[in-house]
Amino acid sequence: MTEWTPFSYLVVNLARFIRPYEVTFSGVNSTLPMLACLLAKRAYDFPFTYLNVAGGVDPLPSSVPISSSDPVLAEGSRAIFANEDFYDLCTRGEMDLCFLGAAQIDGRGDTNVSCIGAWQQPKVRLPGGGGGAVMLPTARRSCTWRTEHSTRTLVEVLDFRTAAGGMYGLVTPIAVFSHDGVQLRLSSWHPDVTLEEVRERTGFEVLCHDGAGPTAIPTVAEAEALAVLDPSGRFADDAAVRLR
Amino acid sequence: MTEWTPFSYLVVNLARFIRPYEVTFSGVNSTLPMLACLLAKRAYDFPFTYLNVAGGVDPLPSSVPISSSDPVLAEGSRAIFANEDFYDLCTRGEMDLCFLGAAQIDGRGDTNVSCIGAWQQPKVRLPGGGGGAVMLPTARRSCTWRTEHSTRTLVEVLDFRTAAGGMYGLVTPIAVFSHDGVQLRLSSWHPDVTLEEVRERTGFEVLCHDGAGPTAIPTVAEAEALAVLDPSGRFADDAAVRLR
Amino acid sequence: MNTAETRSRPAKIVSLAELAARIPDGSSVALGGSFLHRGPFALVRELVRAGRTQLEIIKQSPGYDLDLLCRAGVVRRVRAGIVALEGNFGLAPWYRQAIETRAVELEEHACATLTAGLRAAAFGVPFQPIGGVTGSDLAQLNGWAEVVDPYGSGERTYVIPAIRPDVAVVHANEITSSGDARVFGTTHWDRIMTRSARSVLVVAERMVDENEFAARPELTLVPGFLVAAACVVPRGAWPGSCWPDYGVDYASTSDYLDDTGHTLDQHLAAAPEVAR
Amino acid sequence: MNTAETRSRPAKIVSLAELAARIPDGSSVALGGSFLHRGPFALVRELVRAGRTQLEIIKQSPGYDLDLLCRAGVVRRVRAGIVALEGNFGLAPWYRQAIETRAVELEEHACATLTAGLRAAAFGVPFQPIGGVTGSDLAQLNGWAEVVDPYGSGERTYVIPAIRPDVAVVHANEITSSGDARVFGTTHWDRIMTRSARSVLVVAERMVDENEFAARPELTLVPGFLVAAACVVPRGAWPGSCWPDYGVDYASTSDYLDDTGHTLDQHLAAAPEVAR
Repeated sequence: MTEWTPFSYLVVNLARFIRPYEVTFSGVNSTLPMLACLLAKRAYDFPFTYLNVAGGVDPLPSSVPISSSDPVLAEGSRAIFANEDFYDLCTRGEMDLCFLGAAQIDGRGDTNVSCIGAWQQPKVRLPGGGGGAVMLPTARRSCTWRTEHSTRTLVEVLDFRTAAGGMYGLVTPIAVFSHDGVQLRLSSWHPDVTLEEVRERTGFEVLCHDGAGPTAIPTVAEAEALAVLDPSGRFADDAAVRLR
Repeated sequence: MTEWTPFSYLVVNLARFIRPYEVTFSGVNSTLPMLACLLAKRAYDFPFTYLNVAGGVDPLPSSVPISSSDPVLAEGSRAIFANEDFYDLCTRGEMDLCFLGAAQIDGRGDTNVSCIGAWQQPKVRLPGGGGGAVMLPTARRSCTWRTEHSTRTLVEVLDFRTAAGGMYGLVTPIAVFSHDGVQLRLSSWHPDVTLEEVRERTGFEVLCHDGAGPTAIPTVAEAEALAVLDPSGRFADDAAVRLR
Repeated sequence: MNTAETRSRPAKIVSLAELAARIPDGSSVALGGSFLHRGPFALVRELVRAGRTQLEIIKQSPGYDLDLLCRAGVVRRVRAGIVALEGNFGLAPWYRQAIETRAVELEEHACATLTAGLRAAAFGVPFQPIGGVTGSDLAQLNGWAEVVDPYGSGERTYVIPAIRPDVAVVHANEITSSGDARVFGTTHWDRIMTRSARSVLVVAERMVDENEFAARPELTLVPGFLVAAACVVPRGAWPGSCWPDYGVDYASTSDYLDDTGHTLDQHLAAAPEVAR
Repeated sequence: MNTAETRSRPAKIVSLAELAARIPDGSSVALGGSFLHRGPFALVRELVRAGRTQLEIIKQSPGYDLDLLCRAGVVRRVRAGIVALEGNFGLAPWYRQAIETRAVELEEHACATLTAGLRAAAFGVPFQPIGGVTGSDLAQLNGWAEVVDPYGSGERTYVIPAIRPDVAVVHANEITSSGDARVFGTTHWDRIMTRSARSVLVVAERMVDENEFAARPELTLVPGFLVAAACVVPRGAWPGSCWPDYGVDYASTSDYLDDTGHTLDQHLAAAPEVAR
């Protein structure tokens, strides 16, 4: 694999937000960031601290679990860094990178995980608050993802602002955004789509970073790491990510 | 031993404040309460929970330590209930009885462990705050002790009010006081002293509870338990408590 | 509030039915674990069997437990952070329906704001400052107050009012006959739950000798004097995991969600506390 | 504040002198342990040998450590709850003298108010509510503010401003080569110290294989990624205890206090980190 699949595009581009020597966290309901963190440990030749919601600190899981909070994610860990501990780490300003889910993201990088429609009378009740409202403003950087890139998910106006501030990166099956301090800007897009398509499928105004262009294809190390983590393609199947 | 020694008077009368099924705590710098708790476990035929500052919960120490915070006091414990945990237990209102040291006690049961003389220019700098300012107002009951019963220790006016409120019991080598909701009142006194002597040696006005009289002599069980805890009289020697 | 009369007596090891009987209708109940992992699910099912109603459920990350209780009509109110089945199961359908139809009242939290409220209760203070929250609509929704730092830093911080559950129920790996409990792997939110609730109940995989706890007392999460009652239910966290004893039973979880193929009664009847 | 550059690199195992070199003059230093038990005393002595000055010492219940540092003129300021040698040794004489002569500035706390300040720092909030304190002259002395519950309970609570040490030093039983640390018996105040300080240093009795930590990760007090540097000093908590390895050396503590029979240099020269 040297070209993107929609699934690999998401996992690898999430992994690319991880930086050397940082403390990076993945939580519940976060299969793709979990895979991204495990991929980064294999594919990149720098150390970083991987914390997860199972209490693991740089674990060596014997298998990759379906649930991103499965206790197998603490296997091989030399400590249990439990929920209160990693939240406190974040609120006191020592969490470098949090991966946090979202149902809707707006152009400022604020997120909604609460409801579609009005909060009091929702059309869809979503999972709810989770880490965001506390972690998004206090982590040094946060990244989110959507498996669907559409004007339903990348919106001009959130149905509810569950969490605000601090979003740095966004990865979808067709695009990678990063924040410029004011708003999310397009950093790169899937080589098989056009900038015009990204614009059409995004609810907020798409502005580009200088030098934005097609996303660099996976490195051999990235491709190999993902193949090891998902040898049967089960995670790719479960994620059911499509380009369109 | 069926009569009081100054040492046994202190230890046994502290133990007598412990009630069935309660949670009782002894801290640092608290050899006599430590002995009182260990004595109560042996001498009284009711259960209670004994917490100590070494993290022990109903421990079975292999020896009685000189330091009342010695880790031997967690031997045989099935849990380590460490400092934050027992303080929180107290502040949320679930600590039944705290033993807390004091240098000066006034008639309201407020205590000074900070200084003799003015705080800013002390004649004697004392150990300081410790548990009192937080535990005294929040424990259900607290008890203190002095190995010296004098107008220097039981005072009309504290040099500094380190902690206030919630003091229930006071034991000295010659007297046992308990609080009536307004002030400490004399419950009983050492059979070898007179009420007049207690009054003379107390800095605050001594009022008596109804039925106050000479303290009942140690029971056989109390005497035997103390003999087991201090077979060589080392603790009695170290405490150097005198009737006068 | 615990009193000496109810608290310090040696914790009773009781049956699951007796444990459930200690949670009357209308109680506020904190449930341990997270999503499909080490939740006190046997006790949750027993509350359904007992026909309990009007409960307030408190948990940062409920899933199967809350969904089941909503499905069975046990719940009046929820205070939660994130609710989902997780794995590949997505949203909790009966919970979702209960909220969308307003059959159940929701107090939506971030996980850490719920923890802050529990901390306030555990610390014996009326409120607890929490980082973040700024810009979230949850603050206005819940009426959370901002307090200016009285020490002149210019900082403002949200404070969360104390949340004191009537009872916390946790699923432990091991207990002693005195009710001491310990868990392996992450404690999830169990520690703060057992410190904030008025009463603590424990379901455990197995009972071990007290000497095993005394040999490594650092591992004990809840000392027995804080535990009102406990019972042993092997595989009681089914269909969830209890590390390291067993993992998630995905097939049974899937069956639970398949209400055309399975009734709630069938699901309850297949549980280890009944079927074994 | 920790940065990724200084923090996440594999913790360095260094010499005691190198560990002390990470605490410059004027630092605020939280010291682990309590009284004569599991204090980082080898590091404290090394600070004296290095001629460190103007330190702020933060500890709920210091004793030998603070007394030694006052005796050697290392201390500018103390934030402490209760200071004593304990055992039968009573007051800490050089500390007492330093305060009485105003050579050292004291911020007197209750142990739990100091913990509250550390909690505020650990939680990333400007202040921390604390139970009690009412009626204590410490409130006015320290200018502690009372805040009215904004949720209308009518309760007032004292709040303690955040206390964020530059560095926390703890004495552990065991470390790994990555700096993970664990202790046996009570953690004293070490947990909150290691969460509130900008940097964490560890002195340990011994190094063990990482697999030993991985076999029982629940016992780890401080994961290595939080530890800036560590060193191994067998019997480093002398003359205090380090459970279960050794108890208090009362004779040596007594010698320390006997300044007619022993000089400070003699005491320092007798320490295990030198004499072994």
